[in-house]
Amino acid sequence: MVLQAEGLTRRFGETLALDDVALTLRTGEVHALMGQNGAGKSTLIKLLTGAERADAGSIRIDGRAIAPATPLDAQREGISTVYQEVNLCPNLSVAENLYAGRFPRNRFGLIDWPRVRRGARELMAQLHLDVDVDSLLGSHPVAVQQMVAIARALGVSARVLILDEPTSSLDEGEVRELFRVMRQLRERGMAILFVTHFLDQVYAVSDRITVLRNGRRVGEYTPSELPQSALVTAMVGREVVLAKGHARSGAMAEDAPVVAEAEGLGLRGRLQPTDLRLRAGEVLGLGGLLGSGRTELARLLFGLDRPGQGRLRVAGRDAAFRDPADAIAAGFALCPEERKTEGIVAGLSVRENIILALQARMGLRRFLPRARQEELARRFVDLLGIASASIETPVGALSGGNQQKVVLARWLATEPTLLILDEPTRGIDIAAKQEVMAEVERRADEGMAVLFISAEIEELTRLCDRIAVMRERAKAGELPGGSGAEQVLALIAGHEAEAAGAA
Amino acid sequence: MKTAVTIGFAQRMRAFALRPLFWPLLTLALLLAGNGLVNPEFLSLQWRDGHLYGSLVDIANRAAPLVLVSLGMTLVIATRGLDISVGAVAAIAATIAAWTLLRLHAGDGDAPSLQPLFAALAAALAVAAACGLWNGLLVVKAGMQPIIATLILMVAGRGIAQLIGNGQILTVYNAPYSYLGNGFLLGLPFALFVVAATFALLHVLLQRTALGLFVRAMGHNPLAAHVAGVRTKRISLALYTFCGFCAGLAGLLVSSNVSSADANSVGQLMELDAILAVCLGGTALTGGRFSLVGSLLGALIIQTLTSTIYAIGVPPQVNLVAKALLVFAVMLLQSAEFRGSVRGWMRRVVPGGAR
Amino acid sequence: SGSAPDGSASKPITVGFSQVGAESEWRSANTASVKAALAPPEFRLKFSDAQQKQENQIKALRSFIAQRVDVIAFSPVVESGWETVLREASAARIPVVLTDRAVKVSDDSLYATFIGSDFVEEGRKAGRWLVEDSKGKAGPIRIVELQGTVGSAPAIDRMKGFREIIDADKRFAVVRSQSGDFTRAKGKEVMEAFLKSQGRDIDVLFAHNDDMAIGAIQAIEEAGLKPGQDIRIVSIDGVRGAFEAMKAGKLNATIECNPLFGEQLAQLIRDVSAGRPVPKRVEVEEGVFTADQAAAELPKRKY
Amino acid sequence: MSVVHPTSAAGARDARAWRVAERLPLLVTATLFVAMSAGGGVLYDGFLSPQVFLNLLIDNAFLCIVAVGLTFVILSGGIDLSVGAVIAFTSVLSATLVQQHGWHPLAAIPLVLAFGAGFGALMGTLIRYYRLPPFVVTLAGMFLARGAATLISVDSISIEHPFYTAVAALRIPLGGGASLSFGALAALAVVAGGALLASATRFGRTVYAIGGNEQSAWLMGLPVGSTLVGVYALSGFCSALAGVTYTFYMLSGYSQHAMGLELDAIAAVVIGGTLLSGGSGHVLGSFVGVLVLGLIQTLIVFDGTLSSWWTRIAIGVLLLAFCLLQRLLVARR
Ligand SMILES: Nc1ncnc2c1ncn2[C@@H]1O[C@H](COP(=O)(O)OP(=O)(O)OP(=O)(O)O)[C@@H](O)[C@H]1O
Ligand SMILES: Nc1ncnc2c1ncn2[C@@H]1O[C@H](COP(=O)(O)OP(=O)(O)OP(=O)(O)O)[C@@H](O)[C@H]1O
Ligand SMILES: [Mg+2]
Ligand SMILES: [Mg+2]
Repeated sequence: MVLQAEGLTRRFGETLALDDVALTLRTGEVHALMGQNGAGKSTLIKLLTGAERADAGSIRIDGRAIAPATPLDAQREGISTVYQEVNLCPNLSVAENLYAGRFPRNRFGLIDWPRVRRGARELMAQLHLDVDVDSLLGSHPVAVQQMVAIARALGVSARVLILDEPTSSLDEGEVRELFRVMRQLRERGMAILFVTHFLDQVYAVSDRITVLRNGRRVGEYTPSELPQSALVTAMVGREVVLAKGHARSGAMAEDAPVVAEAEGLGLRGRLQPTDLRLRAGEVLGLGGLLGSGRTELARLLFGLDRPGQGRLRVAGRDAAFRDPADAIAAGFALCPEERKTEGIVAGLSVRENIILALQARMGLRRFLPRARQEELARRFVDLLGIASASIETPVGALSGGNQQKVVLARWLATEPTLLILDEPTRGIDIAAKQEVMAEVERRADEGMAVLFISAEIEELTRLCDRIAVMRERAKAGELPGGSGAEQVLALIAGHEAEAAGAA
Repeated sequence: MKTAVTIGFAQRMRAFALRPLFWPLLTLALLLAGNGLVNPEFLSLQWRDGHLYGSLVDIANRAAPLVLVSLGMTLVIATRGLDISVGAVAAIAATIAAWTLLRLHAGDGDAPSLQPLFAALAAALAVAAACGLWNGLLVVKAGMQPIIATLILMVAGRGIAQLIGNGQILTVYNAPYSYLGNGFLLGLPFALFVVAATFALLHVLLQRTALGLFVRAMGHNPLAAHVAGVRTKRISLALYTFCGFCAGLAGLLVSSNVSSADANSVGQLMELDAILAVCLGGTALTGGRFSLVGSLLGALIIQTLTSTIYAIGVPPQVNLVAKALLVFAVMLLQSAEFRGSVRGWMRRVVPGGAR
Repeated sequence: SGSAPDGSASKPITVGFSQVGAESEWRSANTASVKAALAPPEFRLKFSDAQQKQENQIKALRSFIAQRVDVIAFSPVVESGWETVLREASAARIPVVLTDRAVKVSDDSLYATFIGSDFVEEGRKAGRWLVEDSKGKAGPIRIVELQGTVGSAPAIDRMKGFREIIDADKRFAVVRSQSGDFTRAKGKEVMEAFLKSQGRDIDVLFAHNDDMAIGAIQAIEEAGLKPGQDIRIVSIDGVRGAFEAMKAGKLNATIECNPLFGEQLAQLIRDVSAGRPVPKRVEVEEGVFTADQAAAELPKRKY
Repeated sequence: MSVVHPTSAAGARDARAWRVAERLPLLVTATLFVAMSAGGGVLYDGFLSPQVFLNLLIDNAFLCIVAVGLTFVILSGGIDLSVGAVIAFTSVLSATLVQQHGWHPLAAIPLVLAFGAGFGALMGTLIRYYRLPPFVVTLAGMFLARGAATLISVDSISIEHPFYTAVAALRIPLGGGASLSFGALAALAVVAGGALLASATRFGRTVYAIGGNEQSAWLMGLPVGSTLVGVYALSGFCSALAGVTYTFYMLSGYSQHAMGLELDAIAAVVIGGTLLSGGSGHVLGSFVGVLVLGLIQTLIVFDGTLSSWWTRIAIGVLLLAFCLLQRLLVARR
């Protein structure tokens, strides 16, 4: 036993985030911490690592009681952590982020930069990540930042490694690398605590599972004694039917009106000229690897970047969006990929965050009456199951998954004609994910066009009427609804023939 | 200028929402009470020549220009901006008004007509607003950092004002003009009505339109607000323009009060005082969180401080030290962390406190 | 003044003049007078404004030295701190003429001559006027003082000179003294506070410059008192506004501090650059004006 | 708004482009400085003499030193408005100690330096541990330092100690009649030291990290508290050192010295490419920023025809032209 926590309790105002929770980590195990959004996973981790102070409870390492008051204290005790939101410094280089706080020094007492670079490259290579270690961290997409955060935690020779939703932004390849490294570390006797909302990942890598529900510990299990459905029941507290992949038909979309059409839309260095047609009532999936250009396409459609070439036609007419407000006025909505920087406004309440885009579309003068705002907010809080003390709670106080739901709610509330979702289910628990999918489908059935970007192939094949695949910043091809995951994967990997053949 | 919000985010936000103005109010009350103790006359109000007369009236009247500027500044700061040119803009507005009045020979007339006055006010305020717009353009369109963008006008503005006045103090004896800063309406200084009107205008704007929401969204996370479709650039431009307008109004009040426009002294160091007022009122310089009433209180606190120093008769060498100590005291009083540690010390010192 | 320059056909005398700033009307008048006197073709004036900062003046002087001007003239912001740069000037053999205010240096030969006024003397004059004017009045005579900007040379010296005279007479007592920053607005504000805290127990106001006096006059009127009668007022500078106030009977006296010494300065510069001996100190003509002279004097005021 | 951080400008994602972009402001600033000097050389005789440029250094030595300390504060996301006042206080304190209490300068100087650092550390403590806004704390610090200077002496105090006069008169010849002062050397040393401190020490990198995101830095286990206090202490120390240099420069202690210097220093730092929101910038940039401000002044003095108000307007216009060009070139890439 390396780490043993007992009776951990933490209250935030009226929310009892953790209530008398115990956790045991043994040497050489991967321990999954499971629970719904807002169950208290991140809070537990913060207490263990000194990022928050516990109201009650004790933590022992090797039987010795510790009381970390800052993350630095926890690091000194051999606990290395990756927090849920990427918590690195965007303005520093990748190498610096990897070594900040433990820079090797040369004989003049100055930072030994060559050694830092060398070490950084090695760490990156360990994760099979091809990144220029001198580049600024902030210039990379979240996925890469997440990998860097993981690499930083790995670089510390710690006894306990804690990973809070490390895989939320990663695609399959990266996840595989991460798991490989985690297994290696386990062999070396490290204890790893790991949070995820992907059930298959839990079963792929973990030795033991602790389940939290509403801030309380439900129990500790081994994967073999707890099949998926039982795990879900433990987390949710009631039986939930996991939807099977019922693919949408895609038939009705053929003659539906075209909501938006991109013709050779592109931007030098970011996206090759791309054609895309979005129809009312159709869910168009967009697949591809990290950095394949999906986000860039979405940004160009939404006026967040100005296209260098090509044009965009909205309802048959040429449109040139100068900023998102124009796109919103044309009935577009974009739920962005980067939740922390482009999504939530942490200081505003849940209500204000939800109505923000709608209000922006209505303009300054037509101010939504307070009653209407509250009604909207309540509706979406119920619809998406946002766990929040009240609709007046600042969004910064919500758990990560619930923040994501708020951003989603903001865009659903605008009732757009075209909804672009860039990795909308990141960090959302399985039960909520189903709700989100169902809502998107419902909207599509009512005639909304949807562009759905996701790293999860399964999600794509289940939800979409049509799937476009991006590769190396260009559109590689399109697949009709009902295509299987293998076809999508083949197209992503660049085997057009296989993809077509299978269809 | 960042605070690590790690502990009890919700708790703090709620506590703040419950009584955000408690500490500034307490500070002001303490200051006034302290003055009253030292000099009972201080709090007394008399009815003299058809208007209220007393130190409190003076403080309110003297604070008026600062309040105006602080109001404009609050919104600019709330959107992560800054305007250090307010003093210079006040000087420009003052000289333009005086210059126009002198041009229209409105100074000597026995039966002053109001036309020249309106022309002068319109010219001055238009130019002041244009100055604000200029600042806004530099920040929003040219992408310069606010402090540098407005530093340019801060440096050049006084030069422009002096150029207009040819380096002279422009003296205007125009009765309607001096009414602005000296007159009384319903027994109260007219300047207070100017402030009240501005405040009411802003209040209505913030309550009845989405401006408040947008401003806070922009302040907390400009990029997210932009993505959400808030027209951040337009709003920033408008806020800088309004800040310039407020500075202009302040300049008019100051110059009308002494019936002259001194390009050198109007609004001297006003930028620092205004930012200080905004801070004292609980508005975060990092943007997002703001309070108009807070800024109003902040400005009143600063003016009360100044008046206190004059009233208790300390030698002028001590002015700055006194001001510094009072500002420290005020800020510490408002710091929850400091109150926490004071409680800690008390417990240790007072026997039987905790144990 | 106006004597024919010798060798007027030869090339102009390049003069570097560093002015303190443009912080008051007095200063602007001074600048105008200097500029008018040091005009082409006889002179080539390099004018520099220091915006009230000594370091800017030093920079300007260094730059004049680098440009090898013929004569340097400047109005020092303060008395001390000039040693180094004046040594550099003297090493470059550029004569220096001080205007308006003197400097403290270990070696007087670092500057050629000084022309200007004596702030301490101005304070004394104000004091003497008050003593004169208070003849036969019983004590105590309560004085309030509006000082200039804290730490500025005129404020320190005028206060010093005034106190020197006043302290000799037991009837006088300075009951309040506060800085009004040399401006009308502050003068008014501080006077307001004085009136509130002293009530009517103020007999005399001494202001370090006319602007503060003008501001204070407004405050006195607003308090329902008669400036010039209920409270006697003496100030320094002698700007136009002060004469207007005296004419209206609201100000009792002003001590002139004459900024119009441009011609005198020009003559000194001619002499210095021609190597003629000059007196080490040249006083500017200044007077004391009282309310009864105001009406006659007003039309003659240039600033 | 203008200061949207690189992270958020998700459009520009090419790492290499960013690396250039990060250094570009400094390059552009330096280039514009050279261009401006060339312009001066064309317009005015004698402008391009070496001594004119050395004078930039001599006359702005104290500003350089202050700007270096301030750069760290601004990089950490804070601000220090007390720098000018600390210079004044230092000058008055050393002048009184030396002139009126007969201290030897070599005893007085370490004392005032310690004083400056302590004062900074105190402000840093208030900012960090009581969570007071840096703007207000250092503004009050400015009042306090200047007020204390005034309390010690309203009058300006000349320093006649032979040590001071000797150091003040000291000129290090560089050949061709050009020379540098002691203060200028000190400034160069501080700039070099500051650049090294910022780029190659744990302290320096922690400052950048805090400026990038204070909470992240804290979660990464960096010593945020002590570093922030250290940053303000450093700035206080630099201000005091600048005060010492200033005292050598002026040979006097005066409470009104270095009035409004804080704005010049902030302007220099920001012109040098440091983001006021923290996390990005260079010490060398601030150095160039100081030189640019000095150059603007020199240009105006060389012109010598501007009236007082036109001087102000000209400073504004030159500043505007400079900053606009800078923005234009940096934005173009
Ligand atoms: N700083 C805070 N202030 C107030 N409430 C908080 C704070 N942090 C967390 N909470 C509340 O505590 C509860 C638990 O949050 P936590 O972040 O631990 O959930 P989680 O299990 O990590 O969820 P997710 O899967 O969405 O990340 C939530 O209800 C949240 O609103
Ligand atoms: N593995 C990687 N290594 C380095 N850079 C990467 C990697 N993956 C992505 N990138 C960066 O991502 C950028 C492409 O971004 P874009 O967001 O358009 O693609 P995407 O398909 O949406 O990817 P994502 O899945 O991250 O959203 C490239 O500029 C590249 O710098
Ligand atoms: Mg979490
Ligand atoms: Mg993406």
